[in-house]
Amino acid sequence: MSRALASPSLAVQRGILGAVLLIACWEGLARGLHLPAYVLPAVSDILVGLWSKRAILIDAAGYTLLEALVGYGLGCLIGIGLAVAIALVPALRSAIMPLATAINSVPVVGYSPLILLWFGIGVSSKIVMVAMAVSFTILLSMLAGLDRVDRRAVDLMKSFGAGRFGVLWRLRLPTALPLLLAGMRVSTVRSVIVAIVTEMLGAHGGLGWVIYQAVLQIDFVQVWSAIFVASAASLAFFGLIGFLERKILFWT
Amino acid sequence: MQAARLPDPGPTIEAPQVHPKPEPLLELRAINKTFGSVAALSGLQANVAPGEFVTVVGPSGCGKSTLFNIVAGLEEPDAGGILRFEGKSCHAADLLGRVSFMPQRDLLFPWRNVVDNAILALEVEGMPREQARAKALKMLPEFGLAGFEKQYPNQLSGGMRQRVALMRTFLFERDLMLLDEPFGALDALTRAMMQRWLLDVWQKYRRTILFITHDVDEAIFLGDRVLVMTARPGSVKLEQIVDLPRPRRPEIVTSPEFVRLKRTLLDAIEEESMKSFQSSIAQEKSQ
Amino acid sequence: MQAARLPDPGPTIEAPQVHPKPEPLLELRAINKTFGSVAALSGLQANVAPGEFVTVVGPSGCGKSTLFNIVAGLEEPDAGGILRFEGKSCHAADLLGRVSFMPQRDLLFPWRNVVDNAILALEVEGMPREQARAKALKMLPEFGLAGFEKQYPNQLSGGMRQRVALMRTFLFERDLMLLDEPFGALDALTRAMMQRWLLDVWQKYRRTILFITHDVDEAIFLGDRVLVMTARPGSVKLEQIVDLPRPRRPEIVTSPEFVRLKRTLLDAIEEESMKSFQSSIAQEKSQ
Amino acid sequence: MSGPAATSLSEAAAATRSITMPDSLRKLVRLLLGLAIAAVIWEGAVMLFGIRPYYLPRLSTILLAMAATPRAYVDGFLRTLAETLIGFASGGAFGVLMGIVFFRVRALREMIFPIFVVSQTIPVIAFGALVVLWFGNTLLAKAIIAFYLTFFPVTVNTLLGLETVDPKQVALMRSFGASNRQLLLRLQLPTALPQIFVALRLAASLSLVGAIVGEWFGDTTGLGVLLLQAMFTENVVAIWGALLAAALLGTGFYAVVAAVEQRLVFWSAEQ
Amino acid sequence: PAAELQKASLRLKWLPQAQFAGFYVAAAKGYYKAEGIDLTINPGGPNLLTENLVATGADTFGLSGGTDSVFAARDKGLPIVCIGVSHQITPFIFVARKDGPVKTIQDFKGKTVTTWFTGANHVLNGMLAKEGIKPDELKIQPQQVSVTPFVDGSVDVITATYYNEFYTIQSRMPKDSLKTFVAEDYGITFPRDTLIVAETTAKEKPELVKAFLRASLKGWKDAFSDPKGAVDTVMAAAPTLDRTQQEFMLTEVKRLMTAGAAAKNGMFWIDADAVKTAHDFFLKYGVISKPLDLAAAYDASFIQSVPVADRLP
Ligand SMILES: Nc1ncnc2c1ncn2[C@@H]1O[C@H](COP(=O)(O)OP(=O)(O)OP(=O)(O)O)[C@@H](O)[C@H]1O
Ligand SMILES: Nc1ncnc2c1ncn2[C@@H]1O[C@H](COP(=O)(O)OP(=O)(O)OP(=O)(O)O)[C@@H](O)[C@H]1O
Ligand SMILES: [Mg+2]
Ligand SMILES: [Mg+2]
Repeated sequence: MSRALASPSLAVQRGILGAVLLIACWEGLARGLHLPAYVLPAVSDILVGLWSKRAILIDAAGYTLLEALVGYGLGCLIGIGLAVAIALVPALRSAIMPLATAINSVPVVGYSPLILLWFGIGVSSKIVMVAMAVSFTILLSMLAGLDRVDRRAVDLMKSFGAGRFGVLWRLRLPTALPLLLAGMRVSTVRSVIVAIVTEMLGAHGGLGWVIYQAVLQIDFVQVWSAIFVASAASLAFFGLIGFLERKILFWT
Repeated sequence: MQAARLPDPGPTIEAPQVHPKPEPLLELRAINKTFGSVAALSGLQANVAPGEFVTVVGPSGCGKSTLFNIVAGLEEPDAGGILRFEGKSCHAADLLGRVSFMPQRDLLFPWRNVVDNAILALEVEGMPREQARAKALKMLPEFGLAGFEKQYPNQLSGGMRQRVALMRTFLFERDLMLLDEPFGALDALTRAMMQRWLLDVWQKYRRTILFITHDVDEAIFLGDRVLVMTARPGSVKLEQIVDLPRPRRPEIVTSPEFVRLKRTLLDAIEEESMKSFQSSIAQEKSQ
Repeated sequence: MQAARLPDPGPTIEAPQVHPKPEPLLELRAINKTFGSVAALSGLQANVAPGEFVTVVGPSGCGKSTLFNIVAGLEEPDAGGILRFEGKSCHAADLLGRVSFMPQRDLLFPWRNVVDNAILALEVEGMPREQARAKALKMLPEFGLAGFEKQYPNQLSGGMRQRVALMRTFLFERDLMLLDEPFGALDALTRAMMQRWLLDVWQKYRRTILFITHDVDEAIFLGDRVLVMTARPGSVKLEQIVDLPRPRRPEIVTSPEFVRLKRTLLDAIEEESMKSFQSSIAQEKSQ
Repeated sequence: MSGPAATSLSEAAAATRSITMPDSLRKLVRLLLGLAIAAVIWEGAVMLFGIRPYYLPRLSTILLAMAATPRAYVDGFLRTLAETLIGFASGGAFGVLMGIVFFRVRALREMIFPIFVVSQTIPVIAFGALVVLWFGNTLLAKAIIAFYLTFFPVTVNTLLGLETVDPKQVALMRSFGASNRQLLLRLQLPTALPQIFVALRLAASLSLVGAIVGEWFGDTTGLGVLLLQAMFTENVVAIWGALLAAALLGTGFYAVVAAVEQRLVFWSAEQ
Repeated sequence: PAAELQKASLRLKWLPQAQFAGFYVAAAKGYYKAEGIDLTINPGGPNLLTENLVATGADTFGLSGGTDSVFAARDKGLPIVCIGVSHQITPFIFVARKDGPVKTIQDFKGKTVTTWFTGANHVLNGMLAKEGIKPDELKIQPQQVSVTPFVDGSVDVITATYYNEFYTIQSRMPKDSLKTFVAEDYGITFPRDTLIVAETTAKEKPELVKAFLRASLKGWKDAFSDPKGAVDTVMAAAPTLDRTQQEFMLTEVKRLMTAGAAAKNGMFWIDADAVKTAHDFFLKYGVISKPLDLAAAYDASFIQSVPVADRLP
């Protein structure tokens, strides 16, 4: 606890130091080697571009984040729900797992023709894609967490007359939490990226759409501006879940 | 219990032994249990009458905890064994939730503090958390845990952890209690205090208690009857009735009856422990 | 050791006590340790001479395991305490790898079988695995574990786990051994056998041993000196020299000297245990 | 060796064999049966409800189409498999390594971990062109994209696993004088192994996704190429053919990783 | 001898299909080798920008999007030169249902029109502008991969290439139930599928460029004279393709490649007028920021070095 409380400032300092070093290298490389924008634009150029297009980018980010967050929430619910269902009814495992793996083995984009067909080109198709990508990660993490439980602790709970649900709620869920939250943390980034990629395949707006159009216009400064915004958004999202994780897992 | 009230110094009855009445609360016949190639229990036979305090001693690894797991409903005995509870034949699993069981390892949940670990069973039963907590808080001083209610298990000493586990078991009020070395990690006085307290509870509420211990003094001091188990595969070697008057005072341990009982039991245990070491050495030799 | 060889019945020396010579192996002065708001040790003072067998008793939660953690190098005492090992002042951390330590919980690794758990320390020292295994296999029968070398911890009984942990400690040969309730989960005979075996080892190799137990008989039977600790915050209340001749036979426990020593120790412990319960209850009242 | 011991041993062996053989067989049979049922349902549903082929073609049509050009699918399968394996192995190894480094060196973790997170927020599609620019149409280029998708979850879970090690066990190892390296190899990694495998199973799926997406940056063979080609010529039968092949590869690889996990992480969880 | 072969690569704008048959035929028949070039054909893909790869030197030659993308690239300072134009007329058409509400281009107003934002959008905008319709008067949506929304009627007008989507649509609904809108009917021509090289290549290795064009033209001539064989060659590279569709594609591609000025001047002819018209259009609508030096962007000297006879199919 004390470590978590004492170190953020130092951690943040180091994080900033790392970012500064990276940006310095990038800037140095781009400027030093006179890289043209279509290879790698300099950070300063990107930031200037970002500022000049801020209105468009903020709009697009809002759009993308909406898709990512809703899809993320949905994906978490589905993943947790399936894992819990498997935990309660073990027979479901052999039905759900191969199917989930098979579905997840194909890149989301592979489904885009179908998903776009079924859910249209608007927000809902992106949400579905994000939810699909997120739910698998969550399912795996949650299931592993639920399985990790000490068998004798389960026995103890049973001896108190706890049913499957009681064991799940009081023992298996708390045991699964660390892994679940790690899965949720990893999924944050993936949710944003899947939203963006899906947007690139057909959308009305969003960062992916901006990137797509910028690529066509060979405007790489704008491509990278959009990527910067996407990164910032994901980083914030990742940080938020990480923060919740530290709050919730006080005992580790 | 009738047998235990016989007038004469401790009659030593070789198992199997029959209690004609009252109807036993728990009856075990021909219980076997094997784990892969290890036979843990073989032909075990025992009765426990309602309200009786039975202590179990035996060499380490002879199957005591396995026996408890079966009675707690956590493991099924091998096919062929007979298990009867409250007069009805049943599967081990039917006993789940009907006996209060304290396992040998404390199994405290690291994300629950002392109080919340203690009220685990009450919560499972559906008691509102606040009510359960209030109940537990009242018991803390008796367990020497006052002031530690907010601590987490990793902040406790070994003996304190054991006391929390014990308290958790006590709060789960069932007619039959199974205690697996509950006082193993306690110092002499704390142990003595807990023993006295346990006897109080037992006499007040007439709960039936099955109690594993390695301390023969403790087995005699507490029990109506002491079961001595054979070396692995475990069965009951000896049922020693302890006919010392109750309430028993601490000084009783120096009384001649007590010492005689202790001698009998120690002899039986030593014989079995010896066997378990010899068989272990023989097995080594044969390889 | 000199003090322990005094001719007359157990002189009771109130701590602090000075051993003029030989140079103590381990010297602790003014050791404090607090965990947040809990003071575990306060002003603890003790010496251990080379080759001495010192047993430690005290109420549950008084800081015995904490003391061991410090001597094993796992926790630093609070600033101000003095720790000397082999005559040199040092930090606790300097003791890592120089004492063999058996923790109160067995801490077996679930992915290692019995033999591989036992040879853990040897592997850390760099001994080839096969050689270490051969060495461990030879010791299995002495620990009553023959035939169980391939079993995993979750297939063992509580006492067997403890014996594996004990064996792991013995295989790690260091001048100073710290044993935290090593025989807590063993039946009387296995315990007696292990005690005799421990004394053999100690006498043959003249290792220095610090031994925590809750069993006063065991403390006297094994020790050159018994340290009784006060209630939390722990310090040494009493250093009782045990001047019984060696080798000690099991019958010694009934000898008058033994009984007298036991009485003295029990009184001291009870006083402290009582305190710890009273303070615990007082704390409860004050809230 | 004494007679009875020998017989009991061989009996035990025979017993386990007679139990496990039909067991694994039964599993296989059940799997095949499950697949057969799924196939029949698919085929039947399409025929029964008259589902239009561009929504969902008949399974038999798809299988026939695949059988018509087996080489394309086999070559594609093998090529994608190779990319997936390279990406998985390198991503897994790098992920574990970085997990360890971050666990050990807190300063590095605080400096670099956020950059890892940022790196994961860059859509592959944005820098795929860069990869082609540097590595051309080589196997390596695709493997790098597979690697990129793989390493992050492994790092996160390795770190998590290493952090959940019981401090008491660490203390024990330290008291034996264990070096950091020994502590890592003998205690921390084994403890983290279950967690690492969760990520590796995820990585098995992700590396395949990476390989397939990597093939979209101008390649000639691979399941990704087949999928893309089918998608843009709207050859629904071929889309499903590629999807089926990818699903087969993905589930197979996942099953292998899961089987390895069962071998390595055999102990039940306990503190 | 092999040792003297010069390594080079051609980056296509998409995956192997009959649209690029000539290059595959030339490679298969060893025409590039005969010209001293060891040519690798690299397929394209979504989000791969041929201009970028050629500009950075990752590929020697590129078959890029079209005049529009060459303009955009030059406008952004990418050092590439167009050395030939493949499709002489606009390859896109806009398709509506005969029985639907859209009879004339004026009917686009208020309807849902889907198009690609990879160049086809400019064609659409041009046609609308010619008719005096503002883009915000209709619902222009990005077009997804599938034509199903159009077939199902949820989209009124869809964009198609002659050689791909139009075929797919026809396989779903009869050709005579479709109404098409052709850019050329509205006076708009956007030549597409441009062959490009880096400026440095054009300057330093003109012979290589010429040799490449000679071999490619030979390949295309062969492809058109033996379409079945050409489709075989393409399908050897991409076996899962649909043969009928590829044959259809080759026929359409031949039409596009030999239309307009190419009928007289041969394949890959750079029609300066068409280029100029397109340039002015893009400038007017702000697709490019400033007037471009067309002579520098489109260098006809290489294609002109090949005798006309060898350029005619
Ligand atoms: N899950 C299991 N798998 C395999 N063997 C087991 C299992 N549980 C117990 N055993 C074996 O059964 C025997 C009896 O174990 P049990 O725990 O009942 O002993 P115990 O009498 O409680 O011993 P202790 O006094 O040491 O706790 C031991 O030999 C042990 O190895
Ligand atoms: N990591 C910790 N954090 C907070 N408090 C701790 C920690 N470790 C020990 N304590 C406290 O220090 C005191 C002494 O604990 P210790 O384990 O040393 O007792 P002990 O004498 O070994 O008791 P036992 O005989 O029950 O094992 C206890 O009150 C305990 O709550
Ligand atoms: Mg036991
Ligand atoms: Mg302790």
